[in-house]
Amino acid sequence: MPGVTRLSVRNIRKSFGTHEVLRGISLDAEDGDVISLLGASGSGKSTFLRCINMLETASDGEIWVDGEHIEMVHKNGKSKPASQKQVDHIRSELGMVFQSFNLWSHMTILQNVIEGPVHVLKRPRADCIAEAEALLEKVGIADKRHAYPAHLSGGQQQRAAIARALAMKPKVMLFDEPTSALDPELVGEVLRVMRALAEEGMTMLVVTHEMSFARNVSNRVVFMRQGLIESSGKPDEMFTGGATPAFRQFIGHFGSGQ
Amino acid sequence: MPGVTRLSVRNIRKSFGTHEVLRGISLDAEDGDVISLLGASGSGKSTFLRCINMLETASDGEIWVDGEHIEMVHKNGKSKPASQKQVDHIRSELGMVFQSFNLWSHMTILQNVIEGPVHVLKRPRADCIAEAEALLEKVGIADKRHAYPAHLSGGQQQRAAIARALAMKPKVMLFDEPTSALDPELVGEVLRVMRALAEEGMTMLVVTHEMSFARNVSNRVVFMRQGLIESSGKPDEMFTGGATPAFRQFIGHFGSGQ
Amino acid sequence: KDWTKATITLEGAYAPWNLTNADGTLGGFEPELAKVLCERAKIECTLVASDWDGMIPALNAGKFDVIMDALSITEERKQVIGFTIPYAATPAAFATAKDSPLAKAAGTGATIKMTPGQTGVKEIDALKAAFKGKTIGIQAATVYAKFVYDNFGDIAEIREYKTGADRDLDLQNGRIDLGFDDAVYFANAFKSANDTLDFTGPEIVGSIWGEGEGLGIRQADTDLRDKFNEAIKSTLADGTVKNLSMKWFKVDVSPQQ
Amino acid sequence: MDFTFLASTMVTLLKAVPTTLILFSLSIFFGGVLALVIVSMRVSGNPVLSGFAKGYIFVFRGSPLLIQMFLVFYGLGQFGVIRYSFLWPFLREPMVCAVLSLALCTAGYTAEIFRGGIRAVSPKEIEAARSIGMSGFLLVRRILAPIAFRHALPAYSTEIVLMMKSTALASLVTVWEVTGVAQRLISQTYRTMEVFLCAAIIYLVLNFIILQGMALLEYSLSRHRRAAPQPLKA
Amino acid sequence: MASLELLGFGSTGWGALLILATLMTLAVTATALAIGAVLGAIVAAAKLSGNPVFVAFGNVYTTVFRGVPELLIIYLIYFGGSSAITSIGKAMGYEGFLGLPSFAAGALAVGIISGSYQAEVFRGAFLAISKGELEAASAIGMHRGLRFRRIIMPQVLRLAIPGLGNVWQLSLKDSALISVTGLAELMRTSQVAAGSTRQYFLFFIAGGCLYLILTSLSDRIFNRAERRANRSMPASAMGQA
Ligand SMILES: Nc1ncnc2c1ncn2[C@@H]1O[C@H](COP(=O)(O)OP(=O)(O)OP(=O)(O)O)[C@@H](O)[C@H]1O
Ligand SMILES: Nc1ncnc2c1ncn2[C@@H]1O[C@H](COP(=O)(O)OP(=O)(O)OP(=O)(O)O)[C@@H](O)[C@H]1O
Ligand SMILES: [Mg+2]
Ligand SMILES: [Mg+2]
Repeated sequence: MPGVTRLSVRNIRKSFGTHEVLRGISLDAEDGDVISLLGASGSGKSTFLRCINMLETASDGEIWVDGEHIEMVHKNGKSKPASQKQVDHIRSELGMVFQSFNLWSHMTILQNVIEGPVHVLKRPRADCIAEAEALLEKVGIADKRHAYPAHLSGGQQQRAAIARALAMKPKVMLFDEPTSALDPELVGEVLRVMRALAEEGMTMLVVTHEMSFARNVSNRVVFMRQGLIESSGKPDEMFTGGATPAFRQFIGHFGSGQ
Repeated sequence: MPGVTRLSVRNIRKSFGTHEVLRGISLDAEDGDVISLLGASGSGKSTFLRCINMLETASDGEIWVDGEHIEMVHKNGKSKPASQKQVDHIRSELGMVFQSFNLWSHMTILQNVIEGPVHVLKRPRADCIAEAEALLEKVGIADKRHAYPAHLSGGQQQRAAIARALAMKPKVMLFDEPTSALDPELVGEVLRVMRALAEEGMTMLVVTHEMSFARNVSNRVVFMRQGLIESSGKPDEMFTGGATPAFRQFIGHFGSGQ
Repeated sequence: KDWTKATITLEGAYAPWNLTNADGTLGGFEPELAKVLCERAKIECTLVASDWDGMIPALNAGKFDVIMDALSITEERKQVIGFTIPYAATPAAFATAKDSPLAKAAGTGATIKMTPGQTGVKEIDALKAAFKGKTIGIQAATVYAKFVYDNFGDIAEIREYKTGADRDLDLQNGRIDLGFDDAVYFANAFKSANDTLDFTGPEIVGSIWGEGEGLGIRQADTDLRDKFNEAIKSTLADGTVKNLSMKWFKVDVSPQQ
Repeated sequence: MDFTFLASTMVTLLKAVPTTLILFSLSIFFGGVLALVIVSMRVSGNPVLSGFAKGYIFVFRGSPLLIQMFLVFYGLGQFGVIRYSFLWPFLREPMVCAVLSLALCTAGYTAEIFRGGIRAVSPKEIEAARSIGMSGFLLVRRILAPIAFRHALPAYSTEIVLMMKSTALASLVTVWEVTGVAQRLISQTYRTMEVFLCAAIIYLVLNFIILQGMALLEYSLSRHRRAAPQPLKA
Repeated sequence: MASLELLGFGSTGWGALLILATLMTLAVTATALAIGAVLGAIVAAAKLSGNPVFVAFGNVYTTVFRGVPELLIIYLIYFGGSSAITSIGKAMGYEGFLGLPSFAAGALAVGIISGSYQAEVFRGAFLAISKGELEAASAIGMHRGLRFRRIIMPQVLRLAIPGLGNVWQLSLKDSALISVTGLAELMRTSQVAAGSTRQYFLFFIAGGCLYLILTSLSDRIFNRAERRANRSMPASAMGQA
């Protein structure tokens, strides 16, 4: 059902102390959108993702997830979510994949994946295990399901983290530089999984430095600069003539890499 | 004075347990040579470098550094250096730059750089500081000289590690994947420094995955495979027609990276 | 209060006054005497072992009702607890190594009687000359400690031990030259030191050591004290104390009235 | 509360503080030196030396200090060999024996703490030192020891405080430090609570000062771990 | 030898009493450790709460009970505790003495001390949990309680094991000081045997050896627990003992 707005963000602002990191960001993601978020280091990409699933509280702005508005209260200059319950619910609808995997080190891969469905969604354990095994099969690490995270390579850990997020059947997946901690060989593995997700129509917001992903997999590219969306558009337009000077300079930098 | 042999290695062998990692490697580096050491993961590149400066003890073979032969004794099946003093001396003539920087965390950058000259070479402190500052200037991090390693970015740390090695005025520099722990932006910084060193005529042996460096900066490419030198030659010859099938397959793999 | 039951505490490690047998039961002079006293006072007694250091505070805290642990009756202690009449009174003396130059000091074998605060005793002055510059070991916070400080504090080095047993070991080791303590206690200690130690100088008796050893009882419990006083009197009168004393100490420690 | 009694108790106890401090500082010093010897044996790689060190640590960590002190003070003198040796003039002194047994005991703990610190030193930093030609004592002095000491500092602070408290046992061997004097006062006055309260305050203050000092040392040795100083914006 | 007979199990042997005393030491230390675990968890939670009042309470607790000699604390609890209970009893109309038994007073005192050390162990373990793993838990919508139960608790327990081993060792030796309450634990029984037989060295050495046996047994248990808990860790982190 393309056309359904899965995620909608209006005019998000965020400051750390006196430093305003996000200066009013708005973005909509519809069903099946794969949005690449590009930008120089420090431009606020991670902060933006963290505001969406409330790991940081935005100072201002509105967020809707799958049509549900996140209620905030403002009290003497500070904002906080009106209901922790709603926050927990919203988070269970947003899958987050961290740059540093953050798998729970005391659980096996399978336990990591079923943890959310069993204890947060309170679904029957047997069903969760069956689904988890299918997911691990899909990301290609089914044989590692009884291993602990510390015994896996970086690429395998990252794929386990993706499976863990998918097991919650999220409406939207948020990826924060899912490949930057990986060596080139492992990058390939993870991108392959993400490409498959995109083809299945999962809505995704991906902070990435992989230009080839931005160009070939995503259907929209958003370029952030100093806490603002400097420009955005279809990958083809962005990477060819239509780019702004700032974006051209940004990708030029990458172009010289090899 | 090109033509002087700075480093000469004959028939080095090394086993871990029953696994023979190096199966007879020979190599000569003359003054000003910049040799790129390529090879798949596990082919023994790091082990080879570590044998040269005796961080591992080769089971067999001979090494000369700047004409000085490293004496070994063989006792009931094991080899070890005849004299720790000679090992210390040889090591001070070989600069090693590690993949993971390995700066001393309890010292500032300047202290890291002067540590060897002052305490190993026992040179006057004031001279060492002056030279160290010049070196830090050269690698572009003079302003960070009083910072601690933990406060530097990866690229800055790696450049500090290079300065630290250079401060010993080594005859030969050994680099073990000096850029693989860095993100693309930082890779550029470090490669720039290495290119400058090459132009000054420093003898260098570089384990790297950066094909552009191998191709454009080094004057010899050595390709290792399963503990042996599979092929070697001038970059032009290696990267164009003259390559062996194994090397062609190896660089093919990289070619598909982007 | 109607005293039909009472708890008596003792250390259980101060042979031969009181000691613990290998089967965990208490034995020695005091446990045997306690049995007789309780029978005569018609009190059902329980004996419990506890540590010397905490005994008096624990009595006042109410953890038990009677202390029977070779407790000398002194003015200071009377400030905080009450006492029965004494059931024993023992002389005190110096001890030294048999092969020490201080052995057989002046007055050895004699007995002198002293009162509290008495000075100018000629036997003591003779010892003072002999013990000049020596080291004397005493058990801290005892009447004997006070005596040694008062009479020898100016001429000898005094070292305080937490227990008499520790001091005896050091006397054997030669770390100190002399010890001063209860003569009955010493006589027993010499045996376990393989008779390498012996008395030296005169035995000192008299009110200087207070009235002797009595039962410690909370000041408020006068009725309990009176019951035990009667019992003690009768055991002294019929020779029970003397018999037990001969059995355990080989000398009579009954207080001389 | 009887304040004049508290005050006079405090004065009596304070007079014993120097003894406590002497016991404490000497045993920390000698215990530290001995710990260095034990730990270098422990990590030497030589099975005999490291076995000895393991046994040492086991015995001195595993048994109560009270027993150790008793055996050192009263036990050693039982042996004629020792009593008639050149050591006796030293071992005769209670203070020497008290410091000896405190130092022997803390050396076992401290050696383990130092070993933990050594294990926390990144092998890579050691390798980097070797690669410029450092080895042996130079390597230990310049790289290993400073990093290991910094790592060991928090655990070492705890051990130092434990040591301060352990000096309380020295009255067993006739060295009358604060706790011993307090116990003696109690057996003279039978006012347990008041006397122990004064003693508790003294130890609390001493330990508080020590911990503050250690925290200061820790702070000054961890500049390399703190956030980088923010450059002032001109 | 006569002295060895004293250690045996015959009618003149102290063997049985020493074994009983060893078990008593074990029991009192284990009880103290359990009391300390509860107190330690509460104090650690207070110190981590961020609430200035709770933090101050936690700091005072750990400073006082680590800074005051154990013996003093044991005395304060043994005598002070009894007076307190007795006066509570009086207030409730009960005339007479209500004492803390030696075992309870001793275990409580050592437990309170042990709690101050355990608080630091737990706090350190909590701080060692990767922040990322906590964020990951929030990110799938785990609420506070669930996060605590599923992510924090298991990891704190694992990370705390080595520290708890040290605390156990400390408490084992602190329990020797309970001898002043007259409880027949190992230290007191050794002293009583020594005083009754006047074989001081024999019984102190025997007592020391029994402590060493307890130490080596408990070391073994803690090592096994640590290995078990660390099975999720990379192989290189294990077996370095
Ligand atoms: N918790 C925080 N406290 C203070 N400042 C912060 C905090 N988190 C982020 N910042 C600042 O906010 C800015 C944006 O950070 P953010 O991590 O969002 O950048 P980014 O675009 O993700 O960069 P990168 O590509 O390096 O990950 C940076 O200047 C950073 O220093
Ligand atoms: N200390 C060691 N003990 C046992 N095996 C080792 C050790 N060090 C290296 N090896 C093995 O030796 C082989 C060569 O390792 P080496 O690190 O030299 O490879 P490499 O060519 O540097 O690979 P990479 O590109 O991944 O760094 C590998 O199979 C490795 O597992
Ligand atoms: Mg980021
Ligand atoms: Mg390598």
